[in-house]
Amino acid sequence: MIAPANHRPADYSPKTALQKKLINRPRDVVTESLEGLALAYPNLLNIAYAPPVVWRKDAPVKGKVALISGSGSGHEPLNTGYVGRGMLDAACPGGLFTSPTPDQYVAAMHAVEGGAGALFITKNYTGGLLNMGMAKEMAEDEGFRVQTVLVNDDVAQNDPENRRAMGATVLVEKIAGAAAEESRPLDHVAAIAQQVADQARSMGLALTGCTSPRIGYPTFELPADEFELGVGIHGERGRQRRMLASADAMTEMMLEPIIQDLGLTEGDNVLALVSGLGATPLQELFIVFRHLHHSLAQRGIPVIRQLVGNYITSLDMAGCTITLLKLTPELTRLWDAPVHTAALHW
Amino acid sequence: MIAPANHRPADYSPKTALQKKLINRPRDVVTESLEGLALAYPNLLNIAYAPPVVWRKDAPVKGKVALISGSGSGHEPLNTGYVGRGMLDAACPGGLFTSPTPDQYVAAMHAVEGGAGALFITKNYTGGLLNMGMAKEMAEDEGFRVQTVLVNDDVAQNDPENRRAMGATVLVEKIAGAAAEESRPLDHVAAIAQQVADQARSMGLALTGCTSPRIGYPTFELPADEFELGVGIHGERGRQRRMLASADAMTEMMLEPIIQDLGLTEGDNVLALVSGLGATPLQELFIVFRHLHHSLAQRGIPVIRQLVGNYITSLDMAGCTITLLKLTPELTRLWDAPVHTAALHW
Amino acid sequence: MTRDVTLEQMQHWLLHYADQIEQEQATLTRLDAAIGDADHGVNMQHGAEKMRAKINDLTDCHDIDVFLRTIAMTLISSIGGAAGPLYGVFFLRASKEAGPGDVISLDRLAQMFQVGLESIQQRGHARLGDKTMVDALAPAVEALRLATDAGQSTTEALAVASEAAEAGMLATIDMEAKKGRASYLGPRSIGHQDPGATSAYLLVASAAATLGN
Amino acid sequence: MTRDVTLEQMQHWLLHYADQIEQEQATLTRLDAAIGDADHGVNMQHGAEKMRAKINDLTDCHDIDVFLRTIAMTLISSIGGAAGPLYGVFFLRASKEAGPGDVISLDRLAQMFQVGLESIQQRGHARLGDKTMVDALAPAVEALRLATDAGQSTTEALAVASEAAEAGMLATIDMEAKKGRASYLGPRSIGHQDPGATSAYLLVASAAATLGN
Ligand SMILES: Nc1ncnc2c1ncn2[C@@H]1O[C@H](COP(=O)(O)OP(=O)(O)O)[C@@H](O)[C@H]1O
Ligand SMILES: Nc1ncnc2c1ncn2[C@@H]1O[C@H](COP(=O)(O)OP(=O)(O)O)[C@@H](O)[C@H]1O
Ligand SMILES: [Mg+2]
Ligand SMILES: [Mg+2]
Ligand SMILES: [Mg+2]
Ligand SMILES: [Mg+2]
Repeated sequence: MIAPANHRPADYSPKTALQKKLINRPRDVVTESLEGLALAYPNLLNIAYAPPVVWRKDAPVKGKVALISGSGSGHEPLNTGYVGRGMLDAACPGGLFTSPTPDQYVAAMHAVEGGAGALFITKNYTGGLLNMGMAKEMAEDEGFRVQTVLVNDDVAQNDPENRRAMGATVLVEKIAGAAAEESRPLDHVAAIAQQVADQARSMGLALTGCTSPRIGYPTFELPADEFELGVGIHGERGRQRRMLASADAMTEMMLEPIIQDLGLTEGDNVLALVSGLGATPLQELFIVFRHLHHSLAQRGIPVIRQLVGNYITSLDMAGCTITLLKLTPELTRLWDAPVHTAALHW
Repeated sequence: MIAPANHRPADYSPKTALQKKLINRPRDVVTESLEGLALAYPNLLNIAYAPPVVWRKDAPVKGKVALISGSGSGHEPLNTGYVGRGMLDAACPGGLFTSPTPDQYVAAMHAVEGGAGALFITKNYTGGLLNMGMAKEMAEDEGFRVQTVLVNDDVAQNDPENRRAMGATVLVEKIAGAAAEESRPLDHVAAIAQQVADQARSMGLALTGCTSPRIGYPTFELPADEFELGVGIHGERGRQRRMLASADAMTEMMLEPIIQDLGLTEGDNVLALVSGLGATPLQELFIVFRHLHHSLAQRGIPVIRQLVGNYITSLDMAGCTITLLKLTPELTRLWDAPVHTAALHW
Repeated sequence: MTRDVTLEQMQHWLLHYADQIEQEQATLTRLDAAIGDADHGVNMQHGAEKMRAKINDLTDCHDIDVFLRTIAMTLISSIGGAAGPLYGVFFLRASKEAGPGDVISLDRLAQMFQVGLESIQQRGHARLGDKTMVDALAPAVEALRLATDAGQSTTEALAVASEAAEAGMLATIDMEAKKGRASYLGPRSIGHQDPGATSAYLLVASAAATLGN
Repeated sequence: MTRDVTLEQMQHWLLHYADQIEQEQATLTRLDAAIGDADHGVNMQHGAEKMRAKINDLTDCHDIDVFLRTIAMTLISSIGGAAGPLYGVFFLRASKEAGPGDVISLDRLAQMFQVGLESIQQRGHARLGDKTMVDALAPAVEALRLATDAGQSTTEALAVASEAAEAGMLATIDMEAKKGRASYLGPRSIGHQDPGATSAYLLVASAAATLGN
């Protein structure tokens, strides 16, 4: 016995309980989901399974910096849904909530590098940093040029070193993707990516926990009248539990620290991303966006670009995250540039 | 007392219970969500509130048949997310799960009719038929030309007269929208729309009930090891309760009656829509699509077009619906035609 | 004993009905949650609010047909769902039957209910026993006709109509739904009272409470 | 009394460890569910499966450094998350310290644990008390060094190392996490045993169960 038996939901039995999920064997979830993705986007995506890599059908694009991103599975459409023209060249899906391994990035590198080097989009998690760090060393040993951008936008963490990557990941991938598509050199693409990462901040809240199919019971249970403020996208609890409030009030609780931390002031233009965490209807996300838009307008900070929907999720968690990016005309232009992926298209 | 007090969840109190939803006052959900939608798509959509209508910014398009659809709210992105070039001219959002009123359609007519008449996409529900029927009479009284297409694709109902409209709605709207964009006359557009409706069938399953913000407790409670087979998109229970099974087995239970009813045989090409009901992660939908694709391939029925995601939902219900459309080269061509809406874009 | 019904009484009827709906809206919705889509109370409440506002605005209306037509249009443009158009055509057809003037006979009232019910059935194709509002309205219409023909007072006639509506409403519990959303459940609809039959009973009960003399 | 450790023993050590992980994977995941993301057991189990397969394949390996290097690469490419690279660098660095040949001294083993721990700390920047695997490994490394220097047998030395690892693992319960995913919870991480410290204890306990003589 290495640990005492903890509380588990009363009706949970690891042997017999079938989960309320559309899955076959829990251990096959990631692979089978990738197979479905491949079948759904036959003209857009190539997919390999050992190790798992998803990449653009038209890669390698000669002379273009390759954008490579990875993350645990369970955040869909991140990152597999962002592979395609104008965004990522390859995504490396890990296990459920598990940072992918270095060999995945190296395999991605071989599949998509077009002679202009690669930008690795690194999410600030111990696992993300360590695995990508190793991958970079391995790729460089093979003679590839690699730069990284560090995404750490979560203002729920006071210590900047400890800030998790959240919605800014999507914005970095889109904008750096547009820059790469313009055939800019690796240095430029990396600099733009880092600018986006530096000018974006996020905060999330959860109304429920989420259930990983590998364990079959929720990561946490919340009383009917409470929510978790300051959650990440891995089913973790947040920084604090609070009493439920109106959408407007809860939006304000997320918005305030973001504005503070970004130092937004009257006249700044922003891009807003409101993403559901997986089980929240679109309807509610628009209600959150409505208040966010009004509240920022009242402070003289117009939202001039936005994305509202499920863009970075945490399995079947109810709740949402908010991300704001301080725009410049150049970032706005790159945001508006065409993109052609499974989840983002214009 | 007109009825005995029924069972309600123990922790439900209509006065004090705050719901696990991102909403303000329950009665404002529909309006505030539309306000958020308007703010999120300022270049695409016009929105009026009394009565509620969402329409293309570039409408009326002269000489083009106007496509108008309506449904209760809570099915987002249906139908507001399908307004735009290549699809709907206007959508009329009703209350939560409530068919919109005739005056909404008449107002939509005034906003978007471009001189070539209008096609009303009628979902086969008592409320849908009656309200649209009245709207048609009123519009014709004002001198407009109106035709209707009846969508009733749900094979869970044995009596065809009683078949609900499900995912075929999305397919009808896309394909008829493409036909209208080609400036075809009203008769042609109506005929194409009816062909799609006639050649499409659907079936759904629910892993959980859903909670309308107007009542605050779920429409039904399911034991941990059961699901509802043959549900609609209004939180109703299905035709039967079954024991949970693997995704492959549950997919087969939906697929079989659809194939039977459509009379699909070897060599037929189909379009498949796998839509989440609101609280089901994308990951699981791809697992369902994977099996569907394989199972049809084994029968010699290739899936040559597909859509996997949240396209027609039922608030925060977990589960999915499957829709198959028997394709012709012409329908495939129209499906592939460009579309530019909030929820569908290519 | 006059058996006439005045416009003023009709206004009281529908204000009373609006109150009843507001009071019972949670129950109506709960009934609809069991076999429908949990919106009947919400929809009817929306209609009740608009109807009350309309009646309070309509100060210079002197004809029952104009009044009822306005009610019909108000309900049609505010309730939605299945119930909106059905209650709408009930009042629309009843308004035609009433004709102009600010008073009608009990006989005419019975006739209005009769043709109102008919147009609900024309639009919705529901028959007795299909577990819909028709199951509350049809017995009420018949009772009202019989009592009227038997020379009973408005109060008496509407009281028996209300009792018949209540019995019809309760009878829906054991029925299997053949029309409307509850029919999707097939045999699983048995054992639940129909929400529309319940709101229809309230309409007749309100008439009994306000139109008598 | 020989204090040598052979390649064959090392193979048994890691096969034993793989068994332990498989047996305790639900517990490791449950611990991670409380303060992390509920995947530590799943990740380690994946690594254990691959490691076992690799050891069974590796029939013609005669050098401890090659063996441990292969284990390192296998863990790095199969565990993922934070634990994969950290256990990976532990074995990578230990392999360099071991050098070629199929037998090493206890002193060398103690040294391997020492430098393995150092490279975990170089990569992860965790210090004692940060509520990580370091809190189980560091006391074990120290106990192993002391016992080795004191001339104890391999069995004795690894037994005290295992006890120290267990005590270190249990000590994480009262710590506030400063590194890794649990640190996101701040003070709310207190009261829970660290999953990585638990799998690290199992690694040392397996060594004690297999490397003695
Ligand atoms: N075809 C029909 N004929 C008569 N009444 C009907 C018919 N369909 C439904 N109803 C009535 O409407 C009621 C439901 O109304 P409501 O919940 O407001 O609309 P919806 O079913 O569209 O959600 C049912 O309880 C039933 O009494
Ligand atoms: N910076 C670090 N240094 C040392 N150990 C760490 C560090 N970060 C995390 N860990 C260890 O890793 C364990 C979690 O591993 P795992 O759950 O597999 O990865 P992840 O946290 O990426 O999901 C923690 O319990 C902790 O012991
Ligand atoms: Mg993890
Ligand atoms: Mg309804
Ligand atoms: Mg209803
Ligand atoms: Mg973990």
